[in-house]
Amino acid sequence: MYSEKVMEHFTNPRNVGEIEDADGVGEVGNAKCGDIMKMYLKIENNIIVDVKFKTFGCGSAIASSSMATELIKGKSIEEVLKITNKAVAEALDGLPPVKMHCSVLAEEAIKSALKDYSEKSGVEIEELKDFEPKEDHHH
Amino acid sequence: MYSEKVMEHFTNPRNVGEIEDADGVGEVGNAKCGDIMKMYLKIENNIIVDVKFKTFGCGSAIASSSMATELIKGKSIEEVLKITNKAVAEALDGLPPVKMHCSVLAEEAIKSALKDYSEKSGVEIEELKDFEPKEDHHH
Amino acid sequence: MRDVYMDNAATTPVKKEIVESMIPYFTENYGNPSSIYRRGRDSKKAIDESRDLVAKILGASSREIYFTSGGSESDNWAIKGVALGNKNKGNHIITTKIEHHAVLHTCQYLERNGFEVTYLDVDEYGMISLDDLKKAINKNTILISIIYANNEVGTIQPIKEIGKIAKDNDIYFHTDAVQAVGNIEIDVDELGVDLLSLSAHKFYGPKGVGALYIRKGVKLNPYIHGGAQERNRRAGTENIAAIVGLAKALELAYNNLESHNENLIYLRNKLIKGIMNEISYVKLNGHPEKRLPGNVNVSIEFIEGEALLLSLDMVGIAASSGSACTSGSLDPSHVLLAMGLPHEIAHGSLRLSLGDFNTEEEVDYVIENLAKIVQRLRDMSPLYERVKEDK
Amino acid sequence: MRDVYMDNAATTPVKKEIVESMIPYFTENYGNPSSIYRRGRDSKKAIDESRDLVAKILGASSREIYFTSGGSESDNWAIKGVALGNKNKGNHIITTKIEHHAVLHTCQYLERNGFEVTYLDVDEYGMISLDDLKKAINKNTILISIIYANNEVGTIQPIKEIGKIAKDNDIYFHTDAVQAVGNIEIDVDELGVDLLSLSAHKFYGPKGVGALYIRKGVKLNPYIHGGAQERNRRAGTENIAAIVGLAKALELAYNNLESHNENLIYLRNKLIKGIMNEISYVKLNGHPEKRLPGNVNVSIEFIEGEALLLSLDMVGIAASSGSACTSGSLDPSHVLLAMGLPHEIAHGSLRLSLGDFNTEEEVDYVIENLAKIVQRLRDMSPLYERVKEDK
Ligand SMILES: Cc1ncc(COP(=O)(O)O)c(C=O)c1O
Ligand SMILES: Cc1ncc(COP(=O)(O)O)c(C=O)c1O
Repeated sequence: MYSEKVMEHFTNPRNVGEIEDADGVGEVGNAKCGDIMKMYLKIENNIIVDVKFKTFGCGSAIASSSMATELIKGKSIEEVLKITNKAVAEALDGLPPVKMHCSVLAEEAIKSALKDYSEKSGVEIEELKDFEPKEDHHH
Repeated sequence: MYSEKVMEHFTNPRNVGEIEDADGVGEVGNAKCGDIMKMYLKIENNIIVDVKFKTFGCGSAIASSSMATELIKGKSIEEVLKITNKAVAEALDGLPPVKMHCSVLAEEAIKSALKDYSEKSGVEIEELKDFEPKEDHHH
Repeated sequence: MRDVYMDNAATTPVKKEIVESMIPYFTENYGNPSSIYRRGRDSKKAIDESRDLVAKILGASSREIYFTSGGSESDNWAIKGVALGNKNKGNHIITTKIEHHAVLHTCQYLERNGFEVTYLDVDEYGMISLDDLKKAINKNTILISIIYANNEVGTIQPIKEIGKIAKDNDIYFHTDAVQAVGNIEIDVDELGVDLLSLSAHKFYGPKGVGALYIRKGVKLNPYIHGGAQERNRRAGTENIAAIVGLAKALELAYNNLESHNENLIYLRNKLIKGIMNEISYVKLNGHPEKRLPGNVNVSIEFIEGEALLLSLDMVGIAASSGSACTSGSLDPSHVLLAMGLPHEIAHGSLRLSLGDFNTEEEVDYVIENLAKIVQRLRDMSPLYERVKEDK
Repeated sequence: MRDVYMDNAATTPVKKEIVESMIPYFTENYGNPSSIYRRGRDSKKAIDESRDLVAKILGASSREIYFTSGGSESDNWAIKGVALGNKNKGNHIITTKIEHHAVLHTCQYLERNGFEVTYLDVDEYGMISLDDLKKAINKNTILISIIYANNEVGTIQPIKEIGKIAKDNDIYFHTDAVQAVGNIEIDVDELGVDLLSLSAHKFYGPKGVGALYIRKGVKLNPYIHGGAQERNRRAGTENIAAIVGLAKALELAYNNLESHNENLIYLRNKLIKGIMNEISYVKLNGHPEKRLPGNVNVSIEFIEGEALLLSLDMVGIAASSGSACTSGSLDPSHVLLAMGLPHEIAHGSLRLSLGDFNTEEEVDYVIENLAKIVQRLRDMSPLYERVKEDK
């Protein structure tokens, strides 16, 4: 069902946890749908210097969160904004069709956290001006 | 499916053949239905002194013919008239429900032969006055 | 690696002696039972004897037992067969919200074709109310179909009482007994059921074979048309090996019913207790007493079922969940939702179903590993984080 | 006692290597393929691989292969599924007078439910006429269902030509290929069929399992409702062992198709010739060339089929007949009657169907014994007596 990469990230997820003094925090999904993803970002000079996540959800939701954190760590905000859900899924060697929404959730969690950072810090992020995560994304 | 008795009579049928100068011959059934029974009787002093049969039909038709000839051989006409299809079937240790018509055929073949005898010899057989074998008995 | 199979409600292994009883019917006694030669008669005899055995165990007569390709076909046949065969009398069917999909989807199909269906509610334990049932009956009701024991939460319905109500109202009563057979003593007359579905692979028989009990006199259309097999009611060359296997499995199950149940109930209670003791925020789903001997169903808060199953699999434990994510559907188990569980709790449900091959040691292994896994997943869960903060 | 099985059209023994391929799926790899743990994934893989294999052999794609409980279910599903799924387009179905009962009774069922069915005639060889078919088509025709190779007389229909006519008229085309599969090279695209039924026990696989090929895009209602198995189109826990057995059997059959056919045709022709030489008043039924490699069907005048079968059984020969007396029905085989045989001749029909386990020596044995038996029965027959008198 899942690729080895997914299983590996599910078994040993990278960057699990919280960042106490995070510069941006984003949470998407809802418990009713069975998945919630929460991302904590530490940002210095436009660069993601640290990232942590917490996820309530299925195997691919956890793996997607983990992969997403790896993909963005050390990247600039501009670079991060170019990372789509497809990139997350591809980095995991693919997800089953019914699980693609997990990668969407990961993309949205990152964007939410960045938006939160933008609002808190006053640093404008043009691309996220109209961003709204779709809570019930897969319904 | 069949009792051993049926199989035994089918395998070694008694009294197969014809009687050249039969006193009564009866034939019932038709080829379309898949069974024809023909009985030859030799009658002396009201007694069936010999009987032969020829049958086109399934296993139980042949066994019923054979058993019927055994049952009537040596009997008086009155005794023979009392032999019903049930008696034939019972003597064979039973027949499957869908095959009961074979025993009916045997009873009718005997009666036909007796009626033929009655007509040829002028010996009246009260019981057979209105007898008519039903050609398409099982349809 | 450990290999702990605790998904016996999904399917069971075929016991060795049952496979052995089947083998001759593949290579040697393969005759078509409709044939009149020796090999055909031998097959016919094997099927007749199997039918007699099944009938005897269910308290039925042999002419009331019909072999099918499994529980789903039995359910489809029973419900559509009665519905279409009695539509001159009425078009209303009563069932429950916690049926297996084989019943539920069949009823929904009939709804799309002119029938009306009442889906009875259940209480928090998964029990229907007899009062609700009585109230649901109207002059158009032709069939009541109620699951004997639920496949997810194991709740056992008051079948005998339902049977009485059905009889009093002159309505046919079908029960999906796929999970009950092999675990509960069954007597069709005492229960007052008119139709009963069973499936061999739930009691250590082969997959792809089941039976439908049809009480003498019940008006029922055939479902698979064709040859004159099964007394002209179910066409198709008989699956002799599987039928022999079904009968053998049923015989074994009922010969050992008491020790099977004692053993399973012991393990089940130990497992439930262990989980309750070792893990916080856990809720037992289903009825505390009126439940299948091997069924454990718990909701474990703040985590999601599929992640749990994957983690259990990695330590060699096979289990199942009512989570939406395991089925690729959007909503979690319709059974748990019908019992009033909120979505988020239903997502974290876990079913461990015990069988004859499970040991006490395995139960310990499961408790220990489950506790660890739950902790690990909760440590990743933003929901658990909140609970901790609240404390 | 001799044991000469010549009823391979009724059913075949399961070959040893096929049984062996199935065994692990009973006791070890018994996981429910819908489950996400290792055992479930293994089962899913076994089914996927079986499906791929079947698809490859039929020239189909894997998503077009659906496993069923046998030929009868496949036929019922195909015909009712198309009929009910397309009734908005029309209510007319075309089939033939020589279909298997699984098709015939299904069509009759649909006739009782608002559909119109044309049953095409056949000629003395059991062949339909393409002209008749074309003439039968009207604007309401939604389905053509024609048997590929007849189970009684072995006649093979011009499926490719029929497929073209169906396509030209935009009508779904189903073929009951239960007797053809394992004997004839099949490519669904080349044939232009939209649906094709097959059953494993006709080609040395297990009973109780079959498949339905459904061309991508064909509108077809599900028939057995319930779980999401078979891509949501056929519910019921998958019969893994049997599915693996089916695929293995199909693979073996098509790996050895040429030698299988050569061998069977040689034996068949020898058997036909032997019977014709040794017995008078015998007629070969079916097409002289376009017939199944293993099929011999003869009418033997003046005697009745069941008596013949019983006699053959007593010398260890298993065969079948189109006689009414073997089926408990009133009329002899509808196939023989449709071919214009008079009742009395049809009653005396005999089918000897050869298979991979038959030998030349067995053929000799059958010829010799058949001649003796026919003589014995004719000596008892009042019909034969008449013929002799006429001479
Ligand atoms: C309660 C219930 N009904 C019906 C079924 C369907 O049985 P089968 O998978 O044999 O078709 C199952 C199991 O899958 C079940 O648990
Ligand atoms: C031509 C044909 N169609 C359908 C069937 C039915 O197949 P099954 O017995 O597997 O249901 C058979 C054999 O019985 C057959 O020969």
